[in-house]
Amino acid sequence: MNSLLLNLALLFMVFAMIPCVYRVIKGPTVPDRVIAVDAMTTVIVVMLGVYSFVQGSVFFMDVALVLSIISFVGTVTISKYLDEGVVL
Amino acid sequence: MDPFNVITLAIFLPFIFAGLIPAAEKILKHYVGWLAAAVALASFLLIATVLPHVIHDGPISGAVPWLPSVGLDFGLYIDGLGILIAFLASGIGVIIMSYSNGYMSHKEDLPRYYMWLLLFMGSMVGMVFSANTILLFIFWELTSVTSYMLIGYWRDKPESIYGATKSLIVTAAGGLVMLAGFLFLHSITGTFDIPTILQNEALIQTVKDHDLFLITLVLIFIGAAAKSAQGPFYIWLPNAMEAPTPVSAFLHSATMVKAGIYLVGRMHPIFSGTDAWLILVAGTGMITMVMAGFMAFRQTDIKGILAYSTISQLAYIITMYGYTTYQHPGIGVAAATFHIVNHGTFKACLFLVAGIIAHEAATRDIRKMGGLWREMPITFIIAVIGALSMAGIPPLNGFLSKEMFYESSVEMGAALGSPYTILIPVIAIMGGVFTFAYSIKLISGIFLGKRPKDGLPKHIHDPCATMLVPAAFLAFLVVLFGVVPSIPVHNIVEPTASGILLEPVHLHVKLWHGVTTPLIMTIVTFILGILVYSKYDALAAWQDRFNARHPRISVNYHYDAAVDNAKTWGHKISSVTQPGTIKTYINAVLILIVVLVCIPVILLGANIIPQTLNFDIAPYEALLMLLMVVAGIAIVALPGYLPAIIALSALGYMVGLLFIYLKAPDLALTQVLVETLSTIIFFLAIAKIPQKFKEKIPTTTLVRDVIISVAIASTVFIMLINATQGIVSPFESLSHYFIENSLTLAGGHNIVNVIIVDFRGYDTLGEISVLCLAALGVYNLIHSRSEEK
Amino acid sequence: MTTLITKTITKICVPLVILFSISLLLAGHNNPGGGFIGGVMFASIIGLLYVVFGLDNIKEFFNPDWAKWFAFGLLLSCITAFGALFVGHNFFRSAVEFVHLPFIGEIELVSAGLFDVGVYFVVIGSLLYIFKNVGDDK
Amino acid sequence: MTSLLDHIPILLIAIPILMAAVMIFLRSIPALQKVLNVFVTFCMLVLSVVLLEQVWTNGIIVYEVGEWGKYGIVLVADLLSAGMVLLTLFVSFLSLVYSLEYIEERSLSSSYHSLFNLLMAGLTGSFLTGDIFNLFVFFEILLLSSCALVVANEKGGVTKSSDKMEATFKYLVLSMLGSIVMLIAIASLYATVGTVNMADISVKVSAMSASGTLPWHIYAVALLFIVVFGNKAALFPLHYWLPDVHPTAPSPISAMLSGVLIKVGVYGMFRVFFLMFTDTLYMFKPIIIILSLATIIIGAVSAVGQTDVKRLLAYSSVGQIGYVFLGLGMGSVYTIAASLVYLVNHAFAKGMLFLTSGAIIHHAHTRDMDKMGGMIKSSPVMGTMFLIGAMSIAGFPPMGGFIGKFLLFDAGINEGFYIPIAIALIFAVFTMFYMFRAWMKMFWGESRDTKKYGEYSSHALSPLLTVPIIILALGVLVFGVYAEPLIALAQATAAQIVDPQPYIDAVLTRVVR
Amino acid sequence: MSSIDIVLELLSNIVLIIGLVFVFLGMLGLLRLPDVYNRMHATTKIGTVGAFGVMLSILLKVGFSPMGVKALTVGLFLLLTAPIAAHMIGRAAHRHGVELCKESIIDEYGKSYK
Amino acid sequence: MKRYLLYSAPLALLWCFVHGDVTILNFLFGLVLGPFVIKPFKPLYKFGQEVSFKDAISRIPKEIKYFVMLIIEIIKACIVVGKIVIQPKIDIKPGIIAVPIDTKTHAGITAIANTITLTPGTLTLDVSDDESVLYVHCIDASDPDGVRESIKHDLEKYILEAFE
Amino acid sequence: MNNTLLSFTIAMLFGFGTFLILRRDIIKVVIGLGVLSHAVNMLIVSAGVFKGTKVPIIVGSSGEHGAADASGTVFNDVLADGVLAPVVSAGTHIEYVDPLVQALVLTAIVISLATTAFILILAYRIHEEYGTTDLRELRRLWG
Ligand code: NA
Ligand code: NA
Repeated sequence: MNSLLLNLALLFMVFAMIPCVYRVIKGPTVPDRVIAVDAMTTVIVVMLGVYSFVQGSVFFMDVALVLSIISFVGTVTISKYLDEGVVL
Repeated sequence: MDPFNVITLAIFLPFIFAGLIPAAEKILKHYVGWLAAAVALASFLLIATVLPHVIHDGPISGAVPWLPSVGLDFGLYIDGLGILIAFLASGIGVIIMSYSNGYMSHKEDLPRYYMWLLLFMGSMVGMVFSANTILLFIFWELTSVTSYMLIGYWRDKPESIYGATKSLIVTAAGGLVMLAGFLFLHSITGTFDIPTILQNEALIQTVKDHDLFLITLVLIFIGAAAKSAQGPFYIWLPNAMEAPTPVSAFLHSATMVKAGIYLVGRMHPIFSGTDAWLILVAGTGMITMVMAGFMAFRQTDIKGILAYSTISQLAYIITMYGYTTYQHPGIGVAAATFHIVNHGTFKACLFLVAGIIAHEAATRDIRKMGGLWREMPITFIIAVIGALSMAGIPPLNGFLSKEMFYESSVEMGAALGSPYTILIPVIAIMGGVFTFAYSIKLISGIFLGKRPKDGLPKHIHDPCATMLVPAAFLAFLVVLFGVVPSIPVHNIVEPTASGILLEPVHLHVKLWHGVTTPLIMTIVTFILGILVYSKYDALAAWQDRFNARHPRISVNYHYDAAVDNAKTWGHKISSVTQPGTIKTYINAVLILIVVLVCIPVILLGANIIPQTLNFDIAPYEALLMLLMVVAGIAIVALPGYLPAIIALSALGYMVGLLFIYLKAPDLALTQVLVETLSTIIFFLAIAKIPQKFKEKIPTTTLVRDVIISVAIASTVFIMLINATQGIVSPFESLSHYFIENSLTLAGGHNIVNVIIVDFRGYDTLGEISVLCLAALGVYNLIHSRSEEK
Repeated sequence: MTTLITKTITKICVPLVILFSISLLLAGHNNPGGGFIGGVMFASIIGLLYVVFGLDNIKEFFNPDWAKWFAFGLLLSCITAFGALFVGHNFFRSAVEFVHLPFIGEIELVSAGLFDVGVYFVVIGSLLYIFKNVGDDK
Repeated sequence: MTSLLDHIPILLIAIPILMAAVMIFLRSIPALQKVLNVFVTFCMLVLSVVLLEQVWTNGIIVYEVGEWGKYGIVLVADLLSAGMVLLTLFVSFLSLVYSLEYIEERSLSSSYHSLFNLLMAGLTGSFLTGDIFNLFVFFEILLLSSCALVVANEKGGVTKSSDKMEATFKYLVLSMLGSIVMLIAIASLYATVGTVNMADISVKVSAMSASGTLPWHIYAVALLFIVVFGNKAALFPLHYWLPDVHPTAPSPISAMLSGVLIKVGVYGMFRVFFLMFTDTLYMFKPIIIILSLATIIIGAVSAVGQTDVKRLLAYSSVGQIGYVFLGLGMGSVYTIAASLVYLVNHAFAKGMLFLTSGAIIHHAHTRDMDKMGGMIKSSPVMGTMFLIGAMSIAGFPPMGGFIGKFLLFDAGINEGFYIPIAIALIFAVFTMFYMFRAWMKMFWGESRDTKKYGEYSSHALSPLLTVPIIILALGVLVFGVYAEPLIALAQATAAQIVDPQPYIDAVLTRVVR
Repeated sequence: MSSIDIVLELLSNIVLIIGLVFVFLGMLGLLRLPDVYNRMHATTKIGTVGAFGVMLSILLKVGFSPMGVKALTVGLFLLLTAPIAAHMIGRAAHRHGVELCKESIIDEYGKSYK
Repeated sequence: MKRYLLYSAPLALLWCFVHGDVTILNFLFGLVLGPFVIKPFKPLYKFGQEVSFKDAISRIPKEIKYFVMLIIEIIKACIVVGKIVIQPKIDIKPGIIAVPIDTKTHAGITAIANTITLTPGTLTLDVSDDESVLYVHCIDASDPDGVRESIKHDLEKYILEAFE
Repeated sequence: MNNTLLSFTIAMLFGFGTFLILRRDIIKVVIGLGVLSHAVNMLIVSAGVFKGTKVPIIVGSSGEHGAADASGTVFNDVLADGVLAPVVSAGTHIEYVDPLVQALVLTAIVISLATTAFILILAYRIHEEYGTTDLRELRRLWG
């Protein structure tokens, strides 16, 4: 039951990625796309967590940890670019 | 001293002193020319000491190892033919270098002049004594280069440059062709060594019977013809007259052009006695003889006359060497050899006279001269001796070899039978007629008639002894060899002819043989010659009309067209092949990839779809892959930079997720980090690159690009599904070792990390070097404009 | 300019992420991580600092010569690899040593770890050198 | 501590990497940088001589990095790789000395020394490695270091930086494609045979071939390596970057690129096809012959149309590399030896010509030959040097280039490749034509219009510029006059290339911990 | 299995399901809501909160083992950073002229920076 | 020194967290590492100010209180937005509202802004230059004053207690 | 790793990348190279030869322990006495996925990051010099 639940969870989360990809393509504005990617990283973090538990392996959690930090760096950079037209 | 060492010394003495000339000039000032002459004399004497050995014992060989790995020695083969040409080179060298002391102004760049002269002389001597084809080729090309340098001696004059270029292209290219011939000869005989072939009759027969015989002969003969200005390759010689006159006398009449003759003589034993040889060599010779004779007759520049005359005279020799049949391999050899000597003397003499005239009269155009015999009587006498010898008037040496030429022509015609019995002597006479005509024209144009009112300097007189004595000495030889032919015949012509025919030759050359067919032919020649000379204007008018109507008949026309347009054409072609658009280049690579993968498929008739296709996959992975493809489409389809980059970043994160599914946490970590960083760097860059340009893809381009992309995708797909069929049994992966030993030997649980820092840490060292390179490279990129501003 | 909200969060994140990067570096031999990953973490948080506060502002008080960082890393990696030569082994021959320390217990000293530290510095240095050079280029 | 001499293969690679790092620390002391770099490079040159000597006397040397045997990365010094390393370091040393004067001071001290060292490491590493993936890594080092060096600032700045950028971009994009292809090939290979060690792959591919289980895609993989190495070596149709990059690089870097870097591609072909894919050679050889002839033709014809001296030299490199590939494609011991001799001679002559072109550019402040003329008077030394190089490239005796052409043609005719040799011969005439035309354009004729193009520089050339050129010129002459050692070495090398068994034995018969 | 374990198991599964549903709803919001600002509401809160829930559920499942601790850390990081990302993007979007959707009734920000 | 310790303690805890292994040894190691990490960035953290541990510790209960409040708010609001999302027809009246705040410290403003963002239905877009007004996007802006009021009373109160 | 769908995905990405590097816009080309490098990285991973499903990290607290439960493979590639044994007779089941390909990809990823960084800054400099990102105009070097 547990494993079925978790596998379903993974499938569910991939489904949750569809809107993200849709927004990345559709936009219509750049900020839409940026939040779509940002949301996608959130979904990926969730998947990593679940997967980590499914596999019983802490290693994937490290990836989740890194991703949860690093995606924010990217988003902030893009936002600054969108706002000011410069990065540094 | 051992003859081998003597000849080696004779070859390298000029080379050594050529190197010393610039230093010597510091001490000797303008007397440096006498040093050069002394070197030439030394070489001459050294060669002379070997002559008795050769006359007595026959050819001498010797070798020291040079390139043993390819079977090449520094080998010398000293026979009569070699000594003959070497005598010409060194002997006339002495005369020319002495003469140059008077001819060359002291302000000229004398070291360079004498250096190249000596280098040329050494190369010439080396060439004729080379025992193997490669050594011969080396010295051969050296004569081309030195000749090029001497023709271009006045290197800021466009005419010099033109002449030098032409001579280099024709002779050196001919040399390359000849090299190919030599290499064919090597592949046939298995040796580069000429004496080895000459002394082995069976081997010579092998050559003659070989499939590659004809091509070998043609290639080698092209080299010879190019060097001796025969056939269509004559074009360089007239332009080579831009060289200082002593150079022309030395290289372009007496010696270098004899290199081709030498080669024909050298190859004579191997190739002669075949139809190909006869047709090629004698045929080329006869055509050249007549045509060049006619053109010499049409020239108005003294050196022009002499240049075309040289071509024509050389054609005599070539023709005679060509006179062979299966039964009589060597009808004209002796005559040809004698003519080499004679032509060397009278032509060099005439060139020196031309130099004197040009020096004194400040022009070489015979139309601007006339009646000079009063002012320069000694020169006149010398010129007359030279010209009459050339015209074939007894008792001068030119007469003797001309007689022999006619004799051998008759003999050859007889050997071939009708219609050649008549045809060949007639052609020979035609050659003689023009020779006679231009010889007379030369003398009368310069010395006879009336002195023109203007255009000539006031005071014209015989030159200083430095210039006169060498010419006079040559004139003396002309007379001497004519009156006492046994001196050259016994000492040099016979050994040479023996060397070529590979059997002892004994000649009986006399001034008076009685009334023979050749004598009658000679008389006919004189009569026709005078007739032609008197009809100059009509002939000239006819030729001008003809040439105007057929400009393409001229070889020079084609040469000029080729060389002038070479740059334009080269640039046109390179503009097409290298259009500057990177897309073309990328397409080329992509198409090559597809083609290279297709080749084995076609050749092996391979089944590109493997037996097992595995579609077993968890649904969430399949969905993820679908999303990745969709993201890929987004990257392609989104026109703006930002959307495309963001889509790329989305794809990157999904790749990271896929790595998770592929059980690669390290990879996933690296992937997401790198993805973020490269997105940042993308933004760093495009922050400075506004998107002004939006590509509108035309349908044709779209179709083409899609086809290429699909081709690449299919190629990769097919490669990949085949490659991932699993490791071929019974092989196993290196990874076994890593898994087994990662902890025990390298002390790490994370096998991937252990591989990258330990098992294959060296790769990582390279990888971090790449990172440093990127950093330093960016620094260079950013700072690359500082210099300009 | 970015807002004070972003700045505050960035301030909080900086030491945190640096610690995390060190953790990743040290964990590398036995867990996911390693010099490269740790280095990228470090570089990205400094990059974020540059982005959020402005390169010039950061340079006022924190301006290391990143070139020296990557040079140091390269040097360290190289010397580690060379070390084996001095004990009679081939280049890059690794050494694994288990050291028993009081209180802490068994500690595994791996020469490859030192190499990884070199990698760490190279990654930090080179990436930030690029950032800084591009940022300085106005 | 074992003898330093046991570690020469790795020293030749790791020392430059180490030096690259050290040079950055010494940025503020340019004088020390120069002295140290030249000194260390010279020591490496000496070491490479020792290495070649060791290989010559003791046979193939295998150096296990990390002592992991074939499981880690091995460095293999056979005659081919040791010879190439020696050649590399010789040209590098001279180029480096030349750079000290030629490169702009700031660029020199801040990045040039490090980049140059990494370029050397990339070269020696590529030649010595026995691991196909490691070769990829070192190819990337080569790629980025050469890109970074192309955009380095030279004194005087005749080359526009826009040109440099454009050329580098084309080079980089095309090379990245090559890298991608290389990775595809390596991955496919690994998936099939489970190893990335070249000797190991060789054994396994041969075993599969012997048992008839060699899958077809191995042939495709093998042929894909043509793209990989052809790209590096500028084989048609992968040559497009070369005529753009080599002229725009600073002259010492042009010398490195044309002199040795493109030879990496040739080396790779030898390594990969004659070691790993001997069973695909029958498919490979005709392809290479066709491509090499196309390369010869393209190079020669395009060179004729050039007015930029360095661009002409670059096209000439394309053509000349075609000759090298021709010998490789004909594939017998003799033709390979010829190809190697050709390669060495081209390295010397072209390296020297590019260095000379640098001096010429300093002298004339332009690369356009139409804007030069009569320079033999103002710069006789450079005139002589350029002539020597031109003669060698054109295949004139007594220069080394002649020996190369002679051996190649002889070998080709011996093997019965009449038509390829005929084409090669025809375009050798082209080579002669454009080299001498270039020489005459620059050095003969009237001196240029000084009102329009300015005076020639009156500065005497620094010995740092002239001495390397003269040394290379002497090399060109020596290889022409006394080529025996080179030919003997080339023949021994060729024999070793054609028979991979000793290589395999050396790598695989060793105890792994 | 002790009763606490069962309770924890049950609790964790509930939290997991809630979290997953929230994440999914967040993404659905991304799909359906009319403009970027509203979409951000969906992703950065429901999404983040959902993610936090999932992490919490894992913590509940495994306890304070390394995995649990890390899961908790991940959750905290998300809570810390997600709002900033939203804030930055929203600000940039508005300042860069991304219009509010037509349903919007008030914009007091627009006048503050123009 | 005090400062270093104050900053290092949470860092050390976090060190344990990211390590996945909360032990005394790890904590001590983190404590040692902390100052080195902070040192280069000292100017970012206003090291000149006086700090007191007592103060810091005394705030902890208030901080906990804040978090509890936060969690409740979040869950409440999540449901609200979730409902909106799954409505067949989305009917919302969004808008941007300026919300004046009293909080002065950066930490406080950041906390309130983040809190606003995390609670669904509202989202901080910007803070005015004089740091006195937050611009908040509300998914339901039909009652701007109500929103202002609720932020002022429900959120800021707790934050002022916890962070100032 | 024989998986047709994965291969297909990779191939598709190669197609997209190829299409992009044929575009006229310099940034598009760089993006295309990015796609290609993703694709090639996945390709390398998919070239892993083991059918195992475990992360290649040996789980176990201490050294001795970890080694024992590593794989159970008999490592048999001993090359002694001058006899070549080019194949191993291991053959037993491996639980891990192939670690080597992962290590290779790690290297490849880093290198592609470095190259991407360089080419992007290069693109910026090209834009600065040429004032455009249209590659058609990037043809001062031709002929
Ligand atoms: Na007259
Ligand atoms: Na987020």
